[in-house]
Amino acid sequence: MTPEFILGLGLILLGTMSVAWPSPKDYLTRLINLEIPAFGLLLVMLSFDEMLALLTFIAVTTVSTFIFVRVIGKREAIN
Amino acid sequence: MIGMYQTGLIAAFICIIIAFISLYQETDDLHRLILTDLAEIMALLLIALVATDLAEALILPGLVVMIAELMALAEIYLVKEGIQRKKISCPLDIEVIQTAPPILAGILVLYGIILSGFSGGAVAGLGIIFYCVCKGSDEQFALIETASGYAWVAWIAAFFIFLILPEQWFFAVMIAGGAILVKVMAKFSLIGTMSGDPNV
Amino acid sequence: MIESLITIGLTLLIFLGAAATALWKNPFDKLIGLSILSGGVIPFIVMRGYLDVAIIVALVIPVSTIFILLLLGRRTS
Amino acid sequence: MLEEYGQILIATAIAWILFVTIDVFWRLPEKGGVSGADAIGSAIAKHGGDQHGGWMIGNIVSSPDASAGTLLAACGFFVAGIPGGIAAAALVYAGNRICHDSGYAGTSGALIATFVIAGCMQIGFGASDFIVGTVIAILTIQGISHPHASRILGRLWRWRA
Amino acid sequence: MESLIAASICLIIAVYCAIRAVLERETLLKLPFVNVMNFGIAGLIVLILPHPLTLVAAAAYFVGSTLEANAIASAYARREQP
Repeated sequence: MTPEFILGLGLILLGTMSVAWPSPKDYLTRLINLEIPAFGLLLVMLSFDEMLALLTFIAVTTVSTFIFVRVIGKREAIN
Repeated sequence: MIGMYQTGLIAAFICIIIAFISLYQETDDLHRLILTDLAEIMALLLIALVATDLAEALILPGLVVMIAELMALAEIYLVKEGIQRKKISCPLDIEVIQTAPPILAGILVLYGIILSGFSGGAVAGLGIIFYCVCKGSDEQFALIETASGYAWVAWIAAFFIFLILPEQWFFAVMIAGGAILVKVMAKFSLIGTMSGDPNV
Repeated sequence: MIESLITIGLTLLIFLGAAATALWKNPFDKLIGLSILSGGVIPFIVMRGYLDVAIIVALVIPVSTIFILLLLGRRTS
Repeated sequence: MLEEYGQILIATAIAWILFVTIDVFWRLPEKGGVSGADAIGSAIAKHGGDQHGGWMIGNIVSSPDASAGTLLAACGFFVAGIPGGIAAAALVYAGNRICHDSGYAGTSGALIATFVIAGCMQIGFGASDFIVGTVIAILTIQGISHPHASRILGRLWRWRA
Repeated sequence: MESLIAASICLIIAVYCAIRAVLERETLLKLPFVNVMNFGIAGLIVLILPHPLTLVAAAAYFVGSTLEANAIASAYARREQP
Protein backbone atom coordinates (compact mmCIF):
# COMPACT_ATOMS: atom_id res chain seq x y z
CA MET A 1 0.00 0.00 0.00
CA THR A 2 2.29 2.75 -1.17
CA PRO A 3 0.95 6.32 -1.26
CA GLU A 4 1.30 6.41 -5.05
CA PHE A 5 -1.12 3.49 -5.38
CA ILE A 6 -3.82 5.05 -3.20
CA LEU A 7 -3.42 8.42 -4.93
CA GLY A 8 -3.68 6.77 -8.33
CA LEU A 9 -6.86 4.93 -7.45
CA GLY A 10 -8.39 8.13 -6.08
CA LEU A 11 -7.52 10.03 -9.23
CA ILE A 12 -9.00 7.29 -11.41
CA LEU A 13 -12.27 7.33 -9.45
CA LEU A 14 -12.54 11.14 -9.54
CA GLY A 15 -11.58 11.30 -13.20
CA THR A 16 -14.04 8.60 -14.22
CA MET A 17 -16.89 10.48 -12.61
CA SER A 18 -15.85 13.75 -14.22
CA VAL A 19 -15.62 12.13 -17.66
CA ALA A 20 -18.91 10.27 -17.28
CA TRP A 21 -20.89 13.31 -16.23
CA PRO A 22 -19.07 16.46 -17.40
CA SER A 23 -20.39 19.81 -16.29
CA PRO A 24 -20.90 21.64 -19.62
CA LYS A 25 -21.63 18.61 -21.75
CA ASP A 26 -19.51 19.17 -24.86
CA TYR A 27 -16.61 17.39 -26.52
CA LEU A 28 -13.82 19.65 -25.29
CA THR A 29 -14.69 19.29 -21.60
CA ARG A 30 -14.69 15.52 -21.91
CA LEU A 31 -11.37 15.57 -23.76
CA ILE A 32 -9.65 17.65 -21.07
CA ASN A 33 -11.20 15.62 -18.25
CA LEU A 34 -9.87 12.46 -19.87
CA GLU A 35 -6.36 13.50 -18.80
CA ILE A 36 -7.19 13.00 -15.10
CA PRO A 37 -7.66 9.18 -15.22
CA ALA A 38 -4.58 9.05 -17.47
CA PHE A 39 -2.53 10.63 -14.68
CA GLY A 40 -4.09 8.21 -12.21
CA LEU A 41 -3.07 5.20 -14.30
CA LEU A 42 0.41 6.73 -14.55
CA LEU A 43 0.66 6.79 -10.74
CA VAL A 44 -0.57 3.20 -10.45
CA MET A 45 2.01 2.04 -12.99
CA LEU A 46 4.64 4.01 -11.09
CA SER A 47 3.82 2.23 -7.85
CA PHE A 48 4.44 -1.14 -9.55
CA ASP A 49 7.71 0.05 -11.23
CA GLU A 50 6.48 -0.58 -14.77
CA MET A 51 8.61 2.08 -16.38
CA LEU A 52 8.64 1.01 -20.04
CA ALA A 53 4.87 0.72 -20.02
CA LEU A 54 4.61 4.17 -18.42
CA LEU A 55 6.71 5.84 -21.12
CA THR A 56 4.75 4.21 -23.93
CA PHE A 57 1.45 5.03 -22.25
CA ILE A 58 2.30 8.74 -21.99
CA ALA A 59 3.31 8.93 -25.65
CA VAL A 60 0.26 6.99 -26.87
CA THR A 61 -2.12 9.11 -24.76
CA THR A 62 -0.76 12.28 -26.36
CA VAL A 63 -1.12 10.80 -29.85
CA SER A 64 -4.71 9.81 -29.13
CA THR A 65 -5.36 13.35 -27.87
CA PHE A 66 -4.23 14.62 -31.27
CA ILE A 67 -6.52 12.17 -33.08
CA PHE A 68 -9.48 13.41 -31.03
CA VAL A 69 -8.51 17.03 -31.70
CA ARG A 70 -8.54 16.35 -35.45
CA VAL A 71 -11.92 14.62 -35.37
CA ILE A 72 -13.54 17.27 -33.16
CA GLY A 73 -12.12 20.03 -35.35
CA LYS A 74 -13.64 18.50 -38.47
CA ARG A 75 -16.91 17.94 -36.69
CA GLU A 76 -17.22 21.52 -35.51
CA ALA A 77 -16.21 22.96 -38.88
CA ILE A 78 -19.59 22.10 -40.33
CA ASN A 79 -21.57 24.05 -37.77
CA MET B 1 -6.85 -7.28 6.01
CA ILE B 2 -7.63 -6.43 2.43
CA GLY B 3 -4.61 -6.64 0.16
CA MET B 4 -3.43 -4.32 -2.55
CA TYR B 5 -4.77 -6.40 -5.41
CA GLN B 6 -8.28 -6.68 -3.96
CA THR B 7 -8.49 -2.92 -3.30
CA GLY B 8 -7.45 -2.15 -6.85
CA LEU B 9 -9.89 -4.68 -8.22
CA ILE B 10 -12.83 -3.17 -6.30
CA ALA B 11 -11.97 0.35 -7.47
CA ALA B 12 -11.55 -0.85 -11.05
CA PHE B 13 -14.96 -2.51 -11.04
CA ILE B 14 -16.64 0.62 -9.67
CA CYS B 15 -15.00 2.65 -12.45
CA ILE B 16 -16.00 0.12 -15.12
CA ILE B 17 -19.63 0.19 -13.95
CA ILE B 18 -19.69 4.00 -14.05
CA ALA B 19 -18.11 4.06 -17.52
CA PHE B 20 -20.56 1.56 -18.95
CA ILE B 21 -23.61 3.29 -17.43
CA SER B 22 -22.62 6.53 -19.08
CA LEU B 23 -21.79 4.71 -22.32
CA TYR B 24 -25.30 3.24 -22.24
CA GLN B 25 -26.95 6.61 -21.68
CA GLU B 26 -25.06 8.36 -24.46
CA THR B 27 -26.55 8.74 -27.92
CA ASP B 28 -24.05 10.96 -29.77
CA ASP B 29 -21.38 8.97 -31.63
CA LEU B 30 -18.39 11.19 -30.91
CA HIS B 31 -19.17 11.19 -27.18
CA ARG B 32 -19.22 7.39 -27.40
CA LEU B 33 -15.81 7.43 -29.07
CA ILE B 34 -14.34 9.43 -26.18
CA LEU B 35 -15.94 7.09 -23.63
CA THR B 36 -14.37 4.15 -25.49
CA ASP B 37 -10.99 5.64 -24.67
CA LEU B 38 -12.01 5.75 -20.99
CA ALA B 39 -12.92 2.04 -21.15
CA GLU B 40 -9.47 1.35 -22.64
CA ILE B 41 -7.84 3.02 -19.63
CA MET B 42 -9.88 0.77 -17.32
CA ALA B 43 -8.73 -2.32 -19.22
CA LEU B 44 -5.11 -1.21 -18.90
CA LEU B 45 -5.65 -0.69 -15.16
CA LEU B 46 -6.85 -4.28 -14.81
CA ILE B 47 -3.73 -5.50 -16.58
CA ALA B 48 -1.42 -3.24 -14.58
CA LEU B 49 -2.72 -4.65 -11.29
CA VAL B 50 -0.91 -7.93 -12.04
CA ALA B 51 2.26 -6.06 -11.05
CA THR B 52 5.00 -8.26 -12.49
CA ASP B 53 7.03 -8.28 -15.67
CA LEU B 54 4.11 -10.12 -17.25
CA ALA B 55 2.00 -6.99 -16.85
CA GLU B 56 4.60 -4.92 -18.66
CA ALA B 57 4.70 -7.46 -21.47
CA LEU B 58 0.90 -7.37 -21.72
CA ILE B 59 0.46 -3.59 -21.58
CA LEU B 60 2.55 -2.90 -24.69
CA PRO B 61 0.31 -4.96 -27.06
CA GLY B 62 -2.69 -3.40 -25.31
CA LEU B 63 -1.41 0.05 -26.19
CA VAL B 64 -0.82 -1.00 -29.82
CA VAL B 65 -4.37 -2.32 -30.10
CA MET B 66 -5.69 0.84 -28.42
CA ILE B 67 -4.08 3.28 -30.82
CA ALA B 68 -4.96 1.17 -33.90
CA GLU B 69 -8.59 0.80 -32.82
CA LEU B 70 -8.88 4.50 -32.09
CA MET B 71 -7.53 5.51 -35.49
CA ALA B 72 -9.83 3.08 -37.30
CA LEU B 73 -12.91 4.21 -35.38
CA ALA B 74 -12.08 7.88 -35.99
CA GLU B 75 -11.79 7.28 -39.73
CA ILE B 76 -15.05 5.31 -39.79
CA TYR B 77 -16.79 8.13 -37.94
CA LEU B 78 -15.48 10.72 -40.40
CA VAL B 79 -16.63 8.68 -43.39
CA LYS B 80 -20.04 8.01 -41.87
CA GLU B 81 -20.70 11.66 -41.15
CA GLY B 82 -19.43 12.65 -44.59
CA ILE B 83 -16.97 15.22 -43.25
CA GLN B 84 -13.78 13.46 -44.25
CA ARG B 85 -12.89 16.04 -46.88
CA LYS B 86 -13.60 19.02 -44.65
CA LYS B 87 -10.64 21.36 -44.56
CA ILE B 88 -9.70 22.51 -41.08
CA SER B 89 -7.52 25.54 -40.95
CA CYS B 90 -5.14 26.31 -38.11
CA PRO B 91 -5.28 30.02 -37.29
CA LEU B 92 -3.57 29.63 -33.91
CA ASP B 93 -0.69 32.04 -34.47
CA ILE B 94 1.05 32.29 -31.12
CA GLU B 95 4.79 33.00 -31.11
CA VAL B 96 5.76 29.82 -29.28
CA ILE B 97 4.50 27.63 -32.09
CA GLN B 98 7.25 29.00 -34.36
CA THR B 99 10.21 28.39 -32.05
CA ALA B 100 9.36 25.41 -29.87
CA PRO B 101 8.96 22.55 -32.41
CA PRO B 102 12.56 22.15 -33.74
CA ILE B 103 14.26 21.93 -30.33
CA LEU B 104 11.53 19.94 -28.58
CA ALA B 105 11.06 17.51 -31.48
CA GLY B 106 14.84 17.11 -31.71
CA ILE B 107 15.10 16.16 -28.03
CA LEU B 108 12.19 13.70 -28.32
CA VAL B 109 13.57 12.02 -31.47
CA LEU B 110 17.06 11.73 -29.95
CA TYR B 111 15.67 10.15 -26.80
CA GLY B 112 13.54 7.79 -28.85
CA ILE B 113 16.55 6.61 -30.87
CA ILE B 114 18.48 5.95 -27.65
CA LEU B 115 15.52 4.05 -26.16
CA SER B 116 14.71 2.06 -29.37
CA GLY B 117 12.04 -0.58 -29.73
CA PHE B 118 8.33 0.19 -29.65
CA SER B 119 8.57 2.70 -26.79
CA GLY B 120 11.29 4.65 -28.55
CA GLY B 121 9.26 4.61 -31.74
CA ALA B 122 6.26 6.05 -29.92
CA VAL B 123 8.30 8.85 -28.32
CA ALA B 124 10.14 9.72 -31.55
CA GLY B 125 6.92 9.54 -33.56
CA LEU B 126 5.31 11.96 -31.12
CA GLY B 127 8.15 14.40 -31.77
CA ILE B 128 7.67 14.13 -35.54
CA ILE B 129 3.90 14.59 -35.20
CA PHE B 130 4.48 17.75 -33.17
CA TYR B 131 6.87 19.14 -35.77
CA CYS B 132 4.58 18.35 -38.71
CA VAL B 133 1.50 19.80 -37.03
CA CYS B 134 3.15 23.06 -36.07
CA LYS B 135 5.05 23.60 -39.31
CA GLY B 136 2.27 22.60 -41.69
CA SER B 137 2.21 19.28 -43.48
CA ASP B 138 4.72 18.58 -46.21
CA GLU B 139 3.68 15.72 -48.45
CA GLN B 140 6.50 13.21 -48.33
CA PHE B 141 4.58 9.96 -48.30
CA ALA B 142 6.96 8.27 -50.77
CA LEU B 143 9.99 8.83 -48.56
CA ILE B 144 8.21 7.64 -45.43
CA GLU B 145 6.90 4.52 -47.17
CA THR B 146 10.36 3.71 -48.53
CA ALA B 147 11.91 3.99 -45.08
CA SER B 148 9.16 1.76 -43.69
CA GLY B 149 9.79 -0.87 -46.35
CA TYR B 150 13.53 -1.00 -45.67
CA ALA B 151 12.77 -1.30 -41.95
CA TRP B 152 10.60 -4.31 -42.69
CA VAL B 153 13.43 -5.93 -44.69
CA ALA B 154 15.87 -5.26 -41.82
CA TRP B 155 13.48 -6.88 -39.35
CA ILE B 156 13.19 -10.03 -41.44
CA ALA B 157 16.98 -10.12 -41.86
CA ALA B 158 17.41 -9.89 -38.09
CA PHE B 159 15.21 -12.94 -37.64
CA PHE B 160 17.20 -14.86 -40.24
CA ILE B 161 20.33 -14.03 -38.25
CA PHE B 162 18.61 -15.39 -35.16
CA LEU B 163 17.86 -18.66 -36.93
CA ILE B 164 21.07 -19.17 -38.90
CA LEU B 165 23.82 -17.60 -36.76
CA PRO B 166 22.57 -17.77 -33.16
CA GLU B 167 25.93 -16.68 -31.74
CA GLN B 168 25.46 -13.21 -33.28
CA TRP B 169 22.32 -12.59 -31.19
CA PHE B 170 23.34 -9.17 -29.92
CA PHE B 171 23.76 -7.80 -33.45
CA ALA B 172 20.37 -9.24 -34.42
CA VAL B 173 18.67 -7.67 -31.40
CA MET B 174 20.14 -4.31 -32.32
CA ILE B 175 18.92 -4.59 -35.93
CA ALA B 176 15.44 -5.68 -34.85
CA GLY B 177 15.13 -2.84 -32.32
CA GLY B 178 16.20 -0.22 -34.84
CA ALA B 179 13.83 -1.57 -37.48
CA ILE B 180 10.84 -1.52 -35.11
CA LEU B 181 11.79 2.02 -34.16
CA VAL B 182 11.76 3.17 -37.79
CA LYS B 183 8.50 1.40 -38.57
CA VAL B 184 6.55 2.81 -35.61
CA MET B 185 8.01 6.26 -36.20
CA ALA B 186 6.98 6.19 -39.87
CA LYS B 187 3.46 5.11 -39.04
CA PHE B 188 3.06 7.80 -36.40
CA SER B 189 4.42 10.55 -38.60
CA LEU B 190 1.76 9.71 -41.17
CA ILE B 191 -0.78 10.82 -38.56
CA GLY B 192 0.94 14.18 -38.34
CA THR B 193 0.90 14.81 -42.06
CA MET B 194 -2.78 13.99 -42.46
CA SER B 195 -4.08 16.82 -40.28
CA GLY B 196 -5.15 19.37 -42.84
CA ASP B 197 -5.12 18.11 -46.39
CA PRO B 198 -8.33 16.86 -48.03
CA ASN B 199 -7.00 13.84 -49.97
CA VAL B 200 -5.86 11.40 -47.31
CA MET C 1 8.79 12.53 9.63
CA ILE C 2 9.67 15.25 7.11
CA GLU C 3 9.39 12.74 4.25
CA SER C 4 5.78 12.07 5.22
CA LEU C 5 5.21 15.85 5.33
CA ILE C 6 6.41 16.06 1.72
CA THR C 7 4.05 13.24 0.72
CA ILE C 8 1.12 15.00 2.41
CA GLY C 9 1.92 18.26 0.65
CA LEU C 10 2.13 16.61 -2.76
CA THR C 11 -1.17 14.82 -2.12
CA LEU C 12 -2.78 18.17 -1.35
CA LEU C 13 -1.35 19.62 -4.57
CA ILE C 14 -2.60 16.71 -6.69
CA PHE C 15 -6.13 16.76 -5.35
CA LEU C 16 -6.32 20.54 -5.58
CA GLY C 17 -5.38 20.30 -9.26
CA ALA C 18 -7.75 17.41 -9.97
CA ALA C 19 -10.73 19.06 -8.28
CA ALA C 20 -10.01 22.35 -10.03
CA THR C 21 -9.76 20.62 -13.40
CA ALA C 22 -12.99 18.74 -12.87
CA LEU C 23 -15.06 21.63 -11.52
CA TRP C 24 -14.03 24.74 -13.46
CA LYS C 25 -16.03 25.59 -16.58
CA ASN C 26 -13.72 27.69 -18.75
CA PRO C 27 -11.38 25.51 -20.89
CA PHE C 28 -8.35 27.76 -20.22
CA ASP C 29 -8.91 27.41 -16.48
CA LYS C 30 -9.10 23.64 -16.88
CA LEU C 31 -5.72 23.63 -18.60
CA ILE C 32 -4.24 25.60 -15.69
CA GLY C 33 -5.66 22.97 -13.35
CA LEU C 34 -3.89 20.26 -15.37
CA SER C 35 -0.67 22.20 -14.94
CA ILE C 36 -1.06 22.15 -11.13
CA LEU C 37 -1.85 18.41 -11.28
CA SER C 38 1.28 17.61 -13.28
CA GLY C 39 3.34 19.67 -10.85
CA GLY C 40 2.22 17.32 -8.12
CA VAL C 41 2.83 14.14 -10.10
CA ILE C 42 6.41 14.70 -11.30
CA PRO C 43 8.09 14.82 -7.81
CA PHE C 44 6.64 11.36 -7.12
CA ILE C 45 8.49 10.02 -10.18
CA VAL C 46 11.68 11.69 -8.96
CA MET C 47 11.25 10.30 -5.43
CA ARG C 48 11.28 6.75 -6.85
CA GLY C 49 14.55 7.58 -8.62
CA TYR C 50 13.51 7.40 -12.29
CA LEU C 51 15.05 10.64 -13.56
CA ASP C 52 15.02 9.86 -17.30
CA VAL C 53 11.31 9.07 -17.17
CA ALA C 54 10.69 12.32 -15.31
CA ILE C 55 12.48 14.29 -18.06
CA ILE C 56 10.34 12.77 -20.80
CA VAL C 57 7.08 13.15 -18.87
CA ALA C 58 7.86 16.80 -18.17
CA LEU C 59 8.55 17.43 -21.85
CA VAL C 60 5.51 15.55 -23.20
CA ILE C 61 2.86 17.27 -21.05
CA PRO C 62 3.23 20.71 -22.78
CA VAL C 63 2.93 19.00 -26.16
CA SER C 64 -0.43 17.62 -25.10
CA THR C 65 -1.52 21.06 -23.90
CA ILE C 66 -0.52 22.68 -27.20
CA PHE C 67 -2.55 20.08 -29.11
CA ILE C 68 -5.63 21.02 -27.10
CA LEU C 69 -4.92 24.74 -27.58
CA LEU C 70 -4.92 24.13 -31.35
CA LEU C 71 -8.61 23.28 -31.04
CA LEU C 72 -9.34 26.26 -28.77
CA GLY C 73 -7.69 28.76 -31.11
CA ARG C 74 -9.60 27.34 -34.04
CA ARG C 75 -12.92 27.48 -32.25
CA THR C 76 -12.87 30.97 -30.86
CA SER C 77 -11.41 33.00 -33.70
CA MET D 1 19.01 26.68 14.13
CA LEU D 2 18.33 30.40 14.34
CA GLU D 3 21.52 31.07 12.45
CA GLU D 4 20.18 28.85 9.64
CA TYR D 5 17.10 31.02 9.15
CA GLY D 6 19.25 34.15 9.22
CA GLN D 7 21.33 32.71 6.40
CA ILE D 8 18.19 32.00 4.39
CA LEU D 9 17.01 35.59 4.86
CA ILE D 10 20.35 37.05 3.75
CA ALA D 11 20.39 34.72 0.73
CA THR D 12 16.86 35.91 -0.13
CA ALA D 13 17.99 39.53 -0.10
CA ILE D 14 21.05 38.78 -2.26
CA ALA D 15 18.99 36.82 -4.82
CA TRP D 16 16.29 39.54 -4.95
CA ILE D 17 18.79 42.32 -5.61
CA LEU D 18 20.67 40.18 -8.14
CA PHE D 19 17.86 39.19 -10.44
CA VAL D 20 15.89 42.42 -10.24
CA THR D 21 19.06 44.34 -11.19
CA ILE D 22 19.78 42.07 -14.15
CA ASP D 23 16.19 42.11 -15.37
CA VAL D 24 15.97 45.89 -15.23
CA PHE D 25 19.39 46.17 -16.87
CA TRP D 26 18.29 44.07 -19.86
CA ARG D 27 15.13 46.26 -20.31
CA LEU D 28 12.55 43.62 -19.45
CA PRO D 29 9.96 46.15 -18.14
CA GLU D 30 10.07 48.15 -21.37
CA LYS D 31 7.47 46.16 -23.30
CA GLY D 32 5.76 42.78 -23.32
CA GLY D 33 7.92 40.36 -25.27
CA VAL D 34 5.19 38.02 -26.52
CA SER D 35 1.46 38.63 -26.73
CA GLY D 36 0.80 36.63 -23.57
CA ALA D 37 3.13 38.84 -21.52
CA ASP D 38 1.48 41.90 -22.98
CA ALA D 39 -1.96 40.62 -21.96
CA ILE D 40 -0.81 39.83 -18.41
CA GLY D 41 0.65 43.34 -18.06
CA SER D 42 -2.57 44.93 -19.24
CA ALA D 43 -4.63 42.80 -16.85
CA ILE D 44 -2.45 43.84 -13.90
CA ALA D 45 -2.66 47.48 -14.94
CA LYS D 46 -6.44 47.20 -15.08
CA HIS D 47 -6.54 45.92 -11.51
CA GLY D 48 -4.69 48.92 -10.12
CA GLY D 49 -1.04 48.14 -10.81
CA ASP D 50 1.70 49.81 -12.79
CA GLN D 51 1.99 49.14 -16.53
CA HIS D 52 5.77 48.64 -16.72
CA GLY D 53 5.86 46.44 -13.63
CA GLY D 54 3.01 44.39 -15.09
CA TRP D 55 4.97 43.84 -18.27
CA MET D 56 7.96 42.67 -16.26
CA ILE D 57 5.78 40.19 -14.35
CA GLY D 58 4.39 38.95 -17.65
CA ASN D 59 7.87 38.47 -19.06
CA ILE D 60 8.92 36.50 -15.99
CA VAL D 61 5.88 34.24 -16.41
CA SER D 62 6.22 33.56 -20.10
CA SER D 63 9.95 32.94 -20.48
CA PRO D 64 12.82 31.81 -18.22
CA ASP D 65 14.61 35.04 -17.32
CA ALA D 66 17.22 35.99 -14.70
CA SER D 67 15.20 34.64 -11.76
CA ALA D 68 15.01 31.21 -13.41
CA GLY D 69 18.72 31.56 -14.18
CA THR D 70 19.47 32.22 -10.50
CA LEU D 71 17.38 29.27 -9.35
CA LEU D 72 18.86 26.81 -11.82
CA ALA D 73 22.40 28.05 -11.16
CA ALA D 74 21.85 27.44 -7.44
CA CYS D 75 20.51 23.98 -8.26
CA GLY D 76 23.49 23.22 -10.47
CA PHE D 77 25.86 24.44 -7.80
CA PHE D 78 24.08 22.24 -5.26
CA VAL D 79 24.56 19.07 -7.31
CA ALA D 80 27.86 19.61 -9.14
CA GLY D 81 29.77 22.74 -8.10
CA ILE D 82 30.88 25.38 -10.62
CA PRO D 83 30.52 23.11 -13.74
CA GLY D 84 26.92 22.59 -12.70
CA GLY D 85 26.38 26.34 -12.81
CA ILE D 86 27.78 26.56 -16.34
CA ALA D 87 25.58 23.64 -17.45
CA ALA D 88 22.58 25.42 -15.92
CA ALA D 89 23.39 28.49 -18.01
CA ALA D 90 23.39 26.35 -21.17
CA LEU D 91 20.05 24.78 -20.21
CA VAL D 92 18.53 28.20 -19.56
CA TYR D 93 19.72 29.36 -22.99
CA ALA D 94 17.99 26.37 -24.63
CA GLY D 95 14.82 27.15 -22.66
CA ASN D 96 14.95 30.75 -23.82
CA ARG D 97 15.24 29.67 -27.44
CA ILE D 98 12.18 27.42 -26.98
CA CYS D 99 10.10 30.24 -25.50
CA HIS D 100 10.73 32.83 -28.26
CA ASP D 101 13.11 35.07 -26.33
CA SER D 102 16.54 36.44 -27.15
CA GLY D 103 18.10 34.84 -24.09
CA TYR D 104 20.47 37.55 -22.83
CA ALA D 105 18.86 38.00 -19.41
CA GLY D 106 18.60 34.32 -18.47
CA THR D 107 22.09 33.30 -19.55
CA SER D 108 23.90 36.28 -18.04
CA GLY D 109 21.82 35.92 -14.87
CA ALA D 110 22.83 32.28 -14.52
CA LEU D 111 26.53 33.02 -15.10
CA ILE D 112 26.66 35.94 -12.66
CA ALA D 113 24.66 34.01 -10.05
CA THR D 114 27.12 31.12 -10.30
CA PHE D 115 30.04 33.33 -9.33
CA VAL D 116 28.08 35.15 -6.61
CA ILE D 117 27.12 31.82 -5.03
CA ALA D 118 30.71 30.58 -5.34
CA GLY D 119 31.83 33.71 -3.48
CA CYS D 120 29.22 33.32 -0.76
CA MET D 121 30.19 29.68 -0.23
CA GLN D 122 33.54 30.92 1.08
CA ILE D 123 31.90 32.78 3.98
CA GLY D 124 29.70 29.97 5.19
CA PHE D 125 26.55 29.91 3.08
CA GLY D 126 25.20 26.68 1.62
CA ALA D 127 23.84 26.28 -1.90
CA SER D 128 20.51 25.00 -0.54
CA ASP D 129 20.07 28.37 1.20
CA PHE D 130 20.18 30.02 -2.19
CA ILE D 131 17.58 27.66 -3.67
CA VAL D 132 15.12 28.48 -0.87
CA GLY D 133 16.13 32.14 -1.03
CA THR D 134 15.31 32.41 -4.73
CA VAL D 135 11.94 30.76 -4.24
CA ILE D 136 11.07 33.18 -1.42
CA ALA D 137 12.27 36.15 -3.48
CA ILE D 138 10.12 35.20 -6.46
CA LEU D 139 7.21 34.73 -4.02
CA THR D 140 7.53 38.33 -2.87
CA ILE D 141 7.43 39.59 -6.45
CA GLN D 142 4.55 37.67 -7.95
CA GLY D 143 2.92 35.70 -5.19
CA ILE D 144 1.80 38.17 -2.52
CA SER D 145 0.11 41.13 -4.15
CA HIS D 146 0.35 42.04 -7.80
CA PRO D 147 -0.46 45.80 -7.62
CA HIS D 148 2.11 46.60 -4.91
CA ALA D 149 4.88 44.55 -6.53
CA SER D 150 4.25 46.08 -9.96
CA ARG D 151 4.37 49.59 -8.43
CA ILE D 152 7.78 48.88 -6.87
CA LEU D 153 9.10 47.49 -10.17
CA GLY D 154 7.70 50.43 -12.12
CA ARG D 155 9.44 52.87 -9.75
CA LEU D 156 12.75 51.04 -10.32
CA TRP D 157 12.23 51.18 -14.10
CA ARG D 158 11.53 54.94 -14.09
CA TRP D 159 14.64 55.46 -11.96
CA ARG D 160 16.73 53.59 -14.54
CA ALA D 161 15.19 55.08 -17.69
CA MET E 1 18.19 16.47 7.10
CA GLU E 2 19.08 20.09 6.50
CA SER E 3 18.09 19.88 2.87
CA LEU E 4 14.78 18.26 3.86
CA ILE E 5 13.86 21.35 5.91
CA ALA E 6 14.63 23.48 2.86
CA ALA E 7 12.56 21.11 0.70
CA SER E 8 9.58 21.41 3.02
CA ILE E 9 9.83 25.22 2.88
CA CYS E 10 9.73 25.03 -0.95
CA LEU E 11 6.75 22.69 -0.82
CA ILE E 12 4.81 24.92 1.59
CA ILE E 13 5.33 27.89 -0.72
CA ALA E 14 4.18 25.80 -3.69
CA VAL E 15 1.00 24.65 -1.92
CA TYR E 16 0.23 28.21 -0.79
CA CYS E 17 0.53 29.52 -4.33
CA ALA E 18 -1.58 26.68 -5.73
CA ILE E 19 -4.33 27.60 -3.26
CA ARG E 20 -4.04 31.27 -4.26
CA ALA E 21 -4.25 30.28 -7.94
CA VAL E 22 -7.39 28.24 -7.33
CA LEU E 23 -9.05 31.09 -5.42
CA GLU E 24 -8.18 33.75 -8.03
CA ARG E 25 -11.06 34.69 -10.35
CA GLU E 26 -9.46 36.03 -13.51
CA THR E 27 -7.64 33.61 -15.82
CA LEU E 28 -4.64 35.78 -16.67
CA LEU E 29 -3.93 36.59 -13.02
CA LYS E 30 -3.79 32.89 -12.12
CA LEU E 31 -0.65 32.45 -14.22
CA PRO E 32 1.88 34.28 -11.95
CA PHE E 33 0.81 32.12 -9.00
CA VAL E 34 1.26 28.99 -11.10
CA ASN E 35 4.70 30.27 -12.04
CA VAL E 36 5.72 30.56 -8.37
CA MET E 37 4.47 27.01 -7.91
CA ASN E 38 6.76 25.90 -10.74
CA PHE E 39 9.75 27.55 -9.05
CA GLY E 40 8.95 25.75 -5.80
CA ILE E 41 8.52 22.35 -7.43
CA ALA E 42 11.77 22.73 -9.42
CA GLY E 43 13.64 23.51 -6.20
CA LEU E 44 11.96 20.59 -4.45
CA ILE E 45 13.01 18.15 -7.18
CA VAL E 46 16.65 19.11 -6.77
CA LEU E 47 16.56 19.09 -2.97
CA ILE E 48 15.03 15.64 -2.52
CA LEU E 49 17.51 13.80 -4.79
CA PRO E 50 20.95 15.40 -5.32
CA HIS E 51 22.36 13.84 -8.48
CA PRO E 52 23.77 15.52 -11.64
CA LEU E 53 20.92 14.28 -13.81
CA THR E 54 18.44 15.91 -11.44
CA LEU E 55 19.55 19.30 -12.73
CA VAL E 56 18.43 18.28 -16.23
CA ALA E 57 15.12 17.01 -14.84
CA ALA E 58 14.47 20.27 -12.98
CA ALA E 59 15.37 22.35 -16.03
CA ALA E 60 13.13 20.20 -18.25
CA TYR E 61 10.20 20.56 -15.85
CA PHE E 62 10.72 24.29 -15.52
CA VAL E 63 11.04 24.95 -19.25
CA GLY E 64 8.10 22.71 -20.04
CA SER E 65 5.75 24.38 -17.61
CA THR E 66 6.93 27.83 -18.71
CA LEU E 67 6.17 26.87 -22.30
CA GLU E 68 2.73 25.72 -21.20
CA ALA E 69 2.01 29.00 -19.39
CA ASN E 70 3.26 31.00 -22.38
CA ALA E 71 1.03 29.08 -24.79
CA ILE E 72 -2.03 29.44 -22.56
CA ALA E 73 -1.51 33.18 -22.08
CA SER E 74 -0.91 33.84 -25.77
CA ALA E 75 -3.92 31.81 -26.88
CA TYR E 76 -6.09 33.53 -24.27
CA ALA E 77 -4.92 36.93 -25.49
CA ARG E 78 -5.66 36.05 -29.13
CA ARG E 79 -9.13 34.67 -28.55
CA GLU E 80 -12.25 36.40 -29.78
CA GLN E 81 -13.35 39.11 -27.39
CA PRO E 82 -17.00 38.63 -26.40
